[in-house]
Amino acid sequence: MANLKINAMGLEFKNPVLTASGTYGFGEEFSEIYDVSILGGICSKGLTLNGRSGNTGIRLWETPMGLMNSIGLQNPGVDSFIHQELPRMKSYNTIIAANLGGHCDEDYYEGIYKLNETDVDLIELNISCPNVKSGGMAFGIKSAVAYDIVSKLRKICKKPLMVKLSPNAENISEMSIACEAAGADGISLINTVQALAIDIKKRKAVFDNIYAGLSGPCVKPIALRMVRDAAKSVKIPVCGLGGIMSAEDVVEFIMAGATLVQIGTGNFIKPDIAVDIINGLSEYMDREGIKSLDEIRGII
Amino acid sequence: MANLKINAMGLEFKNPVLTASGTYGFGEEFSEIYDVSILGGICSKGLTLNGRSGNTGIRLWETPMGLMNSIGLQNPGVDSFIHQELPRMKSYNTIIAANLGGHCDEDYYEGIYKLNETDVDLIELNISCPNVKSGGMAFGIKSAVAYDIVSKLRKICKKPLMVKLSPNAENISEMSIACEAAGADGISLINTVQALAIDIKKRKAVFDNIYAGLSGPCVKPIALRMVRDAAKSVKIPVCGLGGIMSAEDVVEFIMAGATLVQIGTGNFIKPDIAVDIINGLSEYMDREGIKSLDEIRGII
Amino acid sequence: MKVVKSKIIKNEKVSKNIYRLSCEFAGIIKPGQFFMLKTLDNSYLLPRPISVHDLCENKVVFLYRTEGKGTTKISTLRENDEIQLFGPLGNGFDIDNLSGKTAVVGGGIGIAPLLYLVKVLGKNADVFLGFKDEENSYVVNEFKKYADRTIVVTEDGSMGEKGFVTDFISYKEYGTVLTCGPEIMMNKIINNCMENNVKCYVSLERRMACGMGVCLGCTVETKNGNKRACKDGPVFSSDELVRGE
Amino acid sequence: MKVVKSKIIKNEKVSKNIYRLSCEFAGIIKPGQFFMLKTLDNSYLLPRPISVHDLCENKVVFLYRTEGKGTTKISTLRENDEIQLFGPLGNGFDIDNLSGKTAVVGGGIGIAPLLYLVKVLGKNADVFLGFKDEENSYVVNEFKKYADRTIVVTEDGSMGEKGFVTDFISYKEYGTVLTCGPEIMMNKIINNCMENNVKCYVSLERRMACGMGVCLGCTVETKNGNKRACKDGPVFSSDELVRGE
Ligand SMILES: Cc1cc2nc3c(=O)[nH]c(=O)nc-3n(C[C@H](O)[C@H](O)[C@H](O)COP(=O)(O)OP(=O)(O)OC[C@H]3O[C@@H](n4cnc5c(N)ncnc54)[C@H](O)[C@@H]3O)c2cc1C
Ligand SMILES: Cc1cc2nc3c(=O)[nH]c(=O)nc-3n(C[C@H](O)[C@H](O)[C@H](O)COP(=O)(O)OP(=O)(O)OC[C@H]3O[C@@H](n4cnc5c(N)ncnc54)[C@H](O)[C@@H]3O)c2cc1C
Ligand SMILES: Cc1cc2nc3c(=O)[nH]c(=O)nc-3n(C[C@H](O)[C@H](O)[C@H](O)COP(=O)(O)O)c2cc1C
Ligand SMILES: Cc1cc2nc3c(=O)[nH]c(=O)nc-3n(C[C@H](O)[C@H](O)[C@H](O)COP(=O)(O)O)c2cc1C
Ligand code: FES
Ligand code: FES
Repeated sequence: MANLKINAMGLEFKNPVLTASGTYGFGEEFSEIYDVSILGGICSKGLTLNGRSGNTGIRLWETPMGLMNSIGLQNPGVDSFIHQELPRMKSYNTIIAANLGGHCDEDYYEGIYKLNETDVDLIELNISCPNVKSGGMAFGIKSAVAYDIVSKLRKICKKPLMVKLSPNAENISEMSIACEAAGADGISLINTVQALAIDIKKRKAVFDNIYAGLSGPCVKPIALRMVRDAAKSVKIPVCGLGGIMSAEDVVEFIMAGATLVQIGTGNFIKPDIAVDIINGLSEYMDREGIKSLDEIRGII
Repeated sequence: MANLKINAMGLEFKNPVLTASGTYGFGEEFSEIYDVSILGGICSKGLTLNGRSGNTGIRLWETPMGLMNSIGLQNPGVDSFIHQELPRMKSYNTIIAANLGGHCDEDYYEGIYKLNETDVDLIELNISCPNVKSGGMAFGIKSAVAYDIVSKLRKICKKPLMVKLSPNAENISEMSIACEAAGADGISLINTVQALAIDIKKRKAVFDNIYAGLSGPCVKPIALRMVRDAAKSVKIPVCGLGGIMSAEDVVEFIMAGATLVQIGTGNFIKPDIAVDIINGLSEYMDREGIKSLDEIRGII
Repeated sequence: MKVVKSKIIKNEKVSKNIYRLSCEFAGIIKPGQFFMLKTLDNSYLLPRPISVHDLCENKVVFLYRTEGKGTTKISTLRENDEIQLFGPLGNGFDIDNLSGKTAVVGGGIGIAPLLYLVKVLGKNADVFLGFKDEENSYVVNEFKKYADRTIVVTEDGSMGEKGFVTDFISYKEYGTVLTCGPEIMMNKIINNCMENNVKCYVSLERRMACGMGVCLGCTVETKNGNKRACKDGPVFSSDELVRGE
Repeated sequence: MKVVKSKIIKNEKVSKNIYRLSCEFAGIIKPGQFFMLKTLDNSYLLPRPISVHDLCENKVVFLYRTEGKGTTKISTLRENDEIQLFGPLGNGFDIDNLSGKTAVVGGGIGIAPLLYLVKVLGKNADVFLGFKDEENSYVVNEFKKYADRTIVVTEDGSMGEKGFVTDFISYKEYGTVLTCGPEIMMNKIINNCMENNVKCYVSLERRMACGMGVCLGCTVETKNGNKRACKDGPVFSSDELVRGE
């Protein structure tokens, strides 16, 4: 049988398939449906230093083969995560990544200090949040801003650090290079694409925040392009995501250069989709006589 | 009945609905299906100074609610357009825009000089083509590069000039402002989104050029966001497009700030879609008691 | 709670825009719980939340109104076609802690979850059903099978009483009111219950993506902070809700 | 050429993965022309090109193989459902300029456009049909109704002759060969025709978006430059083609 193991960022993953932040909670609900220890890893809901109650108004909107969301990082805060969620998550016997967001440097520092002292395996740094100091522009738009925050955090972070890039970045290749230069152990992409929906009956934007993030199958062709751009630009591992719904989609991301992948919106469409995908990947490899995913990684 | 007339860029459009470059040929084929004089305008297939035979390999690929294309600007060249196509197009009794692309400044200059001497109504400047001098990076990525070429062309161009922006631009607001500052009479957006498709059976990119352009309903939420960004940044009229499939979609673009709109991929899905959309728009206005689209333009 | 491909036993139109769908299913379900339904094609993306209307041996029944893409697509399914069911989901009505006599009040398609509720409650509940008119009424006789008293109210009086269903309930008689229907109806009931010191539970609707509590998209603002309609609800005690919603 | 919503008269399975669809249509069609077909839901985006298999009074008939999303979706349509038809499109076979005896050669689902062709040609054509095996053969008897001679060839000999259909044609006998089928089959026929100085017309397949000549997505490289399979084709004279395709 095919060997799905992946060594990356100093960690051993059972297989390349993780679940994406914000689409999997802290794993508890899914553990009632299937054995989540089959996963390569779980990325926690996006955490902020202090808890947040998230955005007002409508938070979800369906688009053609896409989902727009404006959850607004509702989360219990890093402390609560460490005490209420992490112990159970660690019992799942898979790689646990804490997805950490922040609105200023200090938020990130304190979050990292706290996570340093836990047995979380990996920190996924979400740099898509609006940066209060840069006038609300996200950390993840300009490479120089990202370089600055990532290199500062790299110095204090005792865990492997994977930086999650926004597709709204001005230049994905430059951004990837900046993160690598700043010492990131890996990068993941894409986060959601900034988008707008309008309710013409109400003559208003659907979301109170006006813009929201687009995900799902509709963004896959864009995500694949960006993953290839990133993978061609850096040597650190790239974790690819955006619209993955099948094992074949995973293979595409790997051919585009991804070492790992994440399933996001797909978890909503068929809640046990990760099981199908992991099994499907292993069947694909057997069928195609592929012994290791290294054989097809980055061949495009 | 609702008044759909739009005055913009010194031209009077019967209604705000144009057809998009590359999806309508030069109008001839559609004139066999319906009376194309009902349109607000027609944007010609993208022209280059000299004709081009376009890209090799597969040129079309369907994605979830999207279409990827890599036609490679196959076109007969500006001269042939002027002599073979324009006279017939002008007989359609609607605004005729020549969509002009180029790979270096000189291509654009010569194209404009030639079009200056014709009775074409409008020039839509496609700045998404790779710019040979800037090492293949498109004119439409960096605002400064766009500013440079648009201001040069503005000086020699005797026709209203609408610059067509790429969604791959680093920053849509900056880009819009740059085009306005350079003297553009209007901007249109979005062109196709750079994307990747992989044929996992062949273990190859689907397209010989690897990347291709994504269009259709899947990009609409992204296009809407960019149109709003642009419309909030400039005073010149914005022509919005990307995934329009219905009169309701048009209303969304207008609420996001568009003065005009274009139908692209929709022309393939239902070849007489423009008829439905123009009628639907007028019915919508009557139903909602809207006398002029000014009442709802840019209200988001 | 599980994800299954289920075979459709029947999908019949019962009234204008209203369909009843029976699917193979074996399992325990609490009244007020729901499933996420998805056709197997890709004509829409997210599964749609639909309440359990009835549960019989080896089959679950849904009653739904065609609203948009998803429900319209579901309405085209026929016998032996398959559908993806995910559930049962949500808390359901807390029927073990009812005190006094119970009123069950439904308006329009909001009656969907109430049939199974009434069936399980047995003869202990009075049922109030509100519709626009006779043409837009459905499954009334099903309720009559299970409930002692079924009061039907239509806005134009074309069936049963004339007026709004909320005006035909003698609130004081009841220990608890359980309700599902348009927000405006439920708000009126909540107000009346408060005035009369009657316990009131409402089943709420929110846009949902996951249906299982992970996406945090279906927020209900409560006095104890944000709750998830799908997991902490859809049934909430009216005491808990932050009003003015 | 027009866009219509057409009612489905029949959509029947005729063999493994092969369906025959009859839709209401009135108009003139040339053999070899095609339509762009789209179901009215949004389970896929682009209309699919399908050749005209037969034309009867007030109905057009298609023969198609389920390949992917689009054709599979079309196969689920039933009587009285509606479908969007756009056409007829393409040049069709130039049947007014045939010289000598004509051979019509089809392989697999490539036989689809040939029935209507043979029907229009009358008794003047010999028909050669190639299939993998008997199980994967279809509508052979229909051809026999219209053609004087119908030679069937299967790779395993389970029906008709055994071998490849291309080997059963006495090319010298014919003035023109008209063909549609797998590229490998058509290439062999082109070569044989060239050797024997026989005119040869092939119907080509390309991915299509518009079907009407505006998107330039369906390029066929010819000695006179790029041509559009949808508008300048799908039928091309083999002389014109740049080989090695
Ligand atoms: C817990 C729960 C139980 C429900 N039970 C029933 C039932 O038994 N019978 C019934 O007819 N309806 C029920 N509904 C409402 C039903 O889910 C919506 O009518 C349906 O989702 C509309 O989908 P659509 O594709 O037809 O409409 P569209 O407008 O195309 O849907 C677009 C999106 O909006 C969401 N949406 C639209 N309307 C609603 C709504 N009212 N509530 C939640 N999401 C919505 C859809 O889920 C989808 O994601 C229930 C809703 C919830 C939350
Ligand atoms: C002029 C013409 C006439 C045709 N006539 C017939 C016919 O009579 N009967 C029949 O069974 N088939 C016919 N085909 C092939 C048919 O169009 C494809 O099998 C069909 O488009 C596949 O769509 P799908 O959604 O099932 O497959 P998918 O693989 O899901 O399709 C994805 C995309 O690729 C395109 N595509 C896939 N395969 C082909 C192909 N072989 N040719 C062109 N585009 C393709 C589709 O149109 C679609 O845009 C014809 C093709 C052409 C160009
Ligand atoms: C409801 C929802 C909530 C999300 N929350 C987060 C989050 O908290 N942190 C984060 O980094 N990404 C978040 N994301 C983005 C996803 O992790 C993922 O990057 C994106 O959805 C693209 O992948 P997909 O198309 O597979 O969903 C969220 C996405 C969705 C749909
Ligand atoms: C097949 C095809 C060819 C195109 N060719 C051109 C072109 O030559 N010049 C241009 O400016 N845009 C071209 N476009 C882009 C469209 O004009 C339009 O900007 C884009 O498709 C987004 O709109 P839509 O989603 O409505 O299709 C092309 C698009 C398609 C699908
Ligand atoms: S629908 Fe996802 S949390 Fe309720
Ligand atoms: S399919 Fe568009 S030109 Fe042929």
